[in-house]
Amino acid sequence: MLNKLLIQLRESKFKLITLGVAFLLGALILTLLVCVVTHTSPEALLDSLGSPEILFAVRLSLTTSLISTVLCIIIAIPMAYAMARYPFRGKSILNTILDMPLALPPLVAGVGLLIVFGSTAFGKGLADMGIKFIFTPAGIVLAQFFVNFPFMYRILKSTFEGINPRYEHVSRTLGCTEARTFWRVSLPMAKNGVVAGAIITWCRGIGEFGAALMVAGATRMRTETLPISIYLNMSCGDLDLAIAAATILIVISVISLYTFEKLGGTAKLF
Amino acid sequence: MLNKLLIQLRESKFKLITLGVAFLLGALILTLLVCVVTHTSPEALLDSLGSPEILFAVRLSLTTSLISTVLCIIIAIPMAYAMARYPFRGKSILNTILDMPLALPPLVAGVGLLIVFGSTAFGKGLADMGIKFIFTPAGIVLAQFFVNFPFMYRILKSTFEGINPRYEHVSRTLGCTEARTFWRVSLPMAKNGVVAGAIITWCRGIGEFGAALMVAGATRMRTETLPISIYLNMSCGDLDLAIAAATILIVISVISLYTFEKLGGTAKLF
Amino acid sequence: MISITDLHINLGEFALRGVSLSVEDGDYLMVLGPTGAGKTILLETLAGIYTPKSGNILIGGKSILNIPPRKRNIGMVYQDYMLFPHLSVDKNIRFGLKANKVDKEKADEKIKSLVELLNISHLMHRRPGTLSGGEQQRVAIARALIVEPRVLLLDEPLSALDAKTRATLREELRRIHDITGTTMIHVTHSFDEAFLLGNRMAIMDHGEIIQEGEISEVFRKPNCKFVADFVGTTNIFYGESLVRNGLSFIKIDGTEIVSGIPAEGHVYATVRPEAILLSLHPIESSARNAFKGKVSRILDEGSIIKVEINAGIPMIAAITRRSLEDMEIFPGKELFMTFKATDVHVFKV
Amino acid sequence: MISITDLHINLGEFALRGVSLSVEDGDYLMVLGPTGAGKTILLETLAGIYTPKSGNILIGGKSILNIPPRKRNIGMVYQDYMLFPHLSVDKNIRFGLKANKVDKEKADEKIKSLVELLNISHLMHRRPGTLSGGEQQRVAIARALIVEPRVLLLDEPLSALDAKTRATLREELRRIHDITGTTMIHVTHSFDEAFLLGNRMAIMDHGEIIQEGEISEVFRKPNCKFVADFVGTTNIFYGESLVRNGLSFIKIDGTEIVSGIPAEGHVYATVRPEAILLSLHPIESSARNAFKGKVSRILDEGSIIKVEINAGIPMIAAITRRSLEDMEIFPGKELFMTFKATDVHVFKV
Repeated sequence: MLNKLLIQLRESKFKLITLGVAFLLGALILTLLVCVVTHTSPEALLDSLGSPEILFAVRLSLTTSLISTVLCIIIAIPMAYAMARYPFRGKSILNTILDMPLALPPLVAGVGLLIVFGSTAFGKGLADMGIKFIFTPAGIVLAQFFVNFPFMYRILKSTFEGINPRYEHVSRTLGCTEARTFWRVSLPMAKNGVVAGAIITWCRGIGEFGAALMVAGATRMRTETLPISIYLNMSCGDLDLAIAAATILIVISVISLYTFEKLGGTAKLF
Repeated sequence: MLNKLLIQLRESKFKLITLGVAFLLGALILTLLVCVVTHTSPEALLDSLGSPEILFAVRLSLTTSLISTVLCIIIAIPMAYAMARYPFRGKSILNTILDMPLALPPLVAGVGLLIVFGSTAFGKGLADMGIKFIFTPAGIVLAQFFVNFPFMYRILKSTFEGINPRYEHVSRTLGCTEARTFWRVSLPMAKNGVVAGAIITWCRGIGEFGAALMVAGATRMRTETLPISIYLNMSCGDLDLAIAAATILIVISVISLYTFEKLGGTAKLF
Repeated sequence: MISITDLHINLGEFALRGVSLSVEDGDYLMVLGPTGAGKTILLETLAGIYTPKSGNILIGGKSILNIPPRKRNIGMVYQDYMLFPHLSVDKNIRFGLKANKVDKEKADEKIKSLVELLNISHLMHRRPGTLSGGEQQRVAIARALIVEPRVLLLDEPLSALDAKTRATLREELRRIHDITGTTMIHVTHSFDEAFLLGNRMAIMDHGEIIQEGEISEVFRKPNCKFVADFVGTTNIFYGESLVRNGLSFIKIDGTEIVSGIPAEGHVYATVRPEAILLSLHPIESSARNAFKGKVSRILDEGSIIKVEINAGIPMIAAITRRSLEDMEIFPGKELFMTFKATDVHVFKV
Repeated sequence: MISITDLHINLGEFALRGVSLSVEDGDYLMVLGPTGAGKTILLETLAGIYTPKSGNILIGGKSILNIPPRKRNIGMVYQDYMLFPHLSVDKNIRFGLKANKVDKEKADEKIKSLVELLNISHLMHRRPGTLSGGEQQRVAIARALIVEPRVLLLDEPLSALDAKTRATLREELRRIHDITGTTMIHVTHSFDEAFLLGNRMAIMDHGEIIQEGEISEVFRKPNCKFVADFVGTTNIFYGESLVRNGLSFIKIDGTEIVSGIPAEGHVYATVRPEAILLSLHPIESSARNAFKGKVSRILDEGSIIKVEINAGIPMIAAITRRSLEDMEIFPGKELFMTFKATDVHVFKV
């Protein structure tokens, strides 16, 4: 019996080592999350969570991230469908361009948005019409949209690519136009992809920092989302408030990730 | 002839609209990149690129991102293999934990690392041994590693999952141990995944901002990577230097993305 | 009548290269060919999914090239059913009627009689994913038939099914064709299926139609080595032919085979293994070809046995297991082979 | 000798439920069964990939359960070849020798003779991806054989190949077995393959061995309806049997069939379609079963024709196309059927 165990152990040394690494890293991540949440006393945490600043940040984060997610869905669905279905000249170049925001550091994207909407004639024209992005909450939405739509787009593209075009062929031989086919066949079949993409986009939107910092700045109680609140409060040393904002973001991340995995969400990103 | 064209146009209205959205967004992204690169005069850009500050930032960014990428590879390979191959109790929980850093805003991850390595007994012990992460370049490596290893891990996991375990079964019936099978069969077959993952990890590492800002701070000529340099120079209004750093990051992103897509890199991330 | 003339289209991997074909109303045309021959793309071009580079498709004398798929009134059934997974069976079948704005009462009536014909009335409230392969294919056929298409295109409709279901559905298709009289174009890679269902047959390879005609005609008279190989003749001989009195005398390695088809010079001669009669003693008959030979190999294919006999050249005869046992055939045994000159088909190299 | 006793293992989708089996040295055992029967998992448990929950595997009287795969000396060949794509053919075949630290000179010698046996000497410097399916499978077989395994496990090795290559490789496997004498366990879902290759056969379903024995014995005497269906008997009748003089007289809907196997009560009787002789006139013979009936259906399966004849109960006889034409059989024609009592197999319900 002992002999058998020893043999098995020797044979599975490799398994133990590789699994060990996984467990070790899992422990590190878990420790980190617990450390953040328990860094202040529960009373201080509750106090901070109820403070007007954190309440403002929660409200602003939820509003901006919801708007930017809806925008991402509206823009990404037709884009993803077109890129998944139609062949055309220059497609691979367009594809690489559309993937760019994924590879671009958010800070650089923020600088770009600041320049385009702040100092070009186009941006100034928009501002004159009352559509101002620079140092406004609208700028946060813009930053979240620009940095996160590639996630929505890629998830949807792979979803549409996973739907056999023959479903659409059948629909079209049965009397539907392409548009009707899209609404009655392709989109309903892509439902899971849309939901999964929306969760990811929203979760990333709510945590967006670099691009939003450049476009909308960090103004207390004006463009103060949860990440900006962490940044501001860490800078001025008000750790309790920073921890409160971080705790909320951790809870949101855990819930989003869990929901996403429950939905069986797997989507090719790269 | 005209009639034929009109019919085709009516039939493909849907195609035109959806493709139009894709092209419009492609144009926006391209404009943004061009705006950043051409914002200053070529002479000013060249001057800034040659400045000691930018040279320091380039050197620091390259060093830290290379080290963190190597760390990611070393840690992610055994982890990914174990999670792709072995069934065990609690696997799905561990899996969700290992995915956490992907859903966590980098800023929150940064705060967590700051707390774990700055104010726990474990972190203080390390510091006493001379291993200091807080406000040091080593902190940048730590931040990059923590935020980006899930990318490496996920790409590798899907790569290993894509390799039929029967290759390994055959190898084992031919006289190889599990470890030897891994080195002689699984890893060589996963080569493309490792390269693709390394590119993504490196590209994201070089652009990492939020987590590095929290752990290593933004100290000119000390923890000043390219993103930190953009942040510092935007804050103090030295636009030329910020643009120079942003231009370098854009060039790096474009090259990485292009290489990745040339390698046929597609890896499930979510 | 559908008439396709000189159709060219290139989709990279698959292509059509000058396909011409005509199908009479009520025909059951089988399209055969190996993978990659361009069979599916032919159907999809007919349905209007792809626009050909050149060539024309006429139905009833009018070109349909500028008509979008939804107005062509051509039904499509795929190998993998392609039932909409988010809709119930009922809604799948109703799909075409809704798109064509047929009013509900009339729709209900049409559906009722069609689902009864196809024996799927009990499945109407199920989701496609919960059905067996055979059931799914019935639903797919119903969905295509409900809009009363002029032509029904079937793309390997039986390939994904097990042997038993395949046989049942094959009979079903024949019955549907008999009852509705719908023109059918049915793609398959199975020669047996073609033989059992169609009245005409077209053989495709590399995007071209290699041979077209009555099924039995193609079966008996393949016009080239590819078709002969494809329809399963395993006795293919290469030789030199001389014509006398309207008969071909073909010299193959010293052996002479007689064929009823006159062709001079270098030819291929084919004899289907089932056409060769085996006997223990010489047979007196009108058959022109009679050989004596020794059994060199017995290929047991389960229910049918192929016996290879060396009579100067190796010939293969197909017999039943029963005959094998009755005649006590074993390797080395001497046997007589007899086959008619009309069973020997000849084509020029 | 390999002896498997009461093997249990559960991998969720697939499982073994008390499998016992013994294989003599030099046997060629065919394992048949439908998809999901647990055939592959049986092989992989033998090879040591999975550890059984209970039961034992003995080779030469010693349990091998605690021996890791690399020391079991059992070779494995999969349907999809599983050649290492990053290694050349040469390095693939050399893989096992390197792992076992055989010195280069001896290795070269062994490889040389094996690749000549398998006709793959010209492929040695190619990458597996550039080879045809048949070539890849030869290489996979060489890779497994080079370490001289005690047992070679073949998991549907011919299923991914086209008919022609399949036939060639089948002969090749037979030859290898004859030459090397290696014990072979070959999983397949094709009855023909089993018949052509093996000397023994085991039929599996739902993780259990349903029947095991000499091939021809299983073929002629299926021990239950599942096996009978599986081996392809299409004449399966349900009736009531009475035994007189050692013969079973089975009443089936008013018709009586005689069988040489005594069994009383409710039984299934099976007759293979090829065992039924058709004739235009009654045949005088010792055959116990003779019926007159009308042709109700002709199922043309290409080279073989199945004729359904109603003689009170519908029976199916298999004949060649040639016979069909000679006898001018058409639906409605009256024919005589004759088959021996020993061709009727009977098993209890």
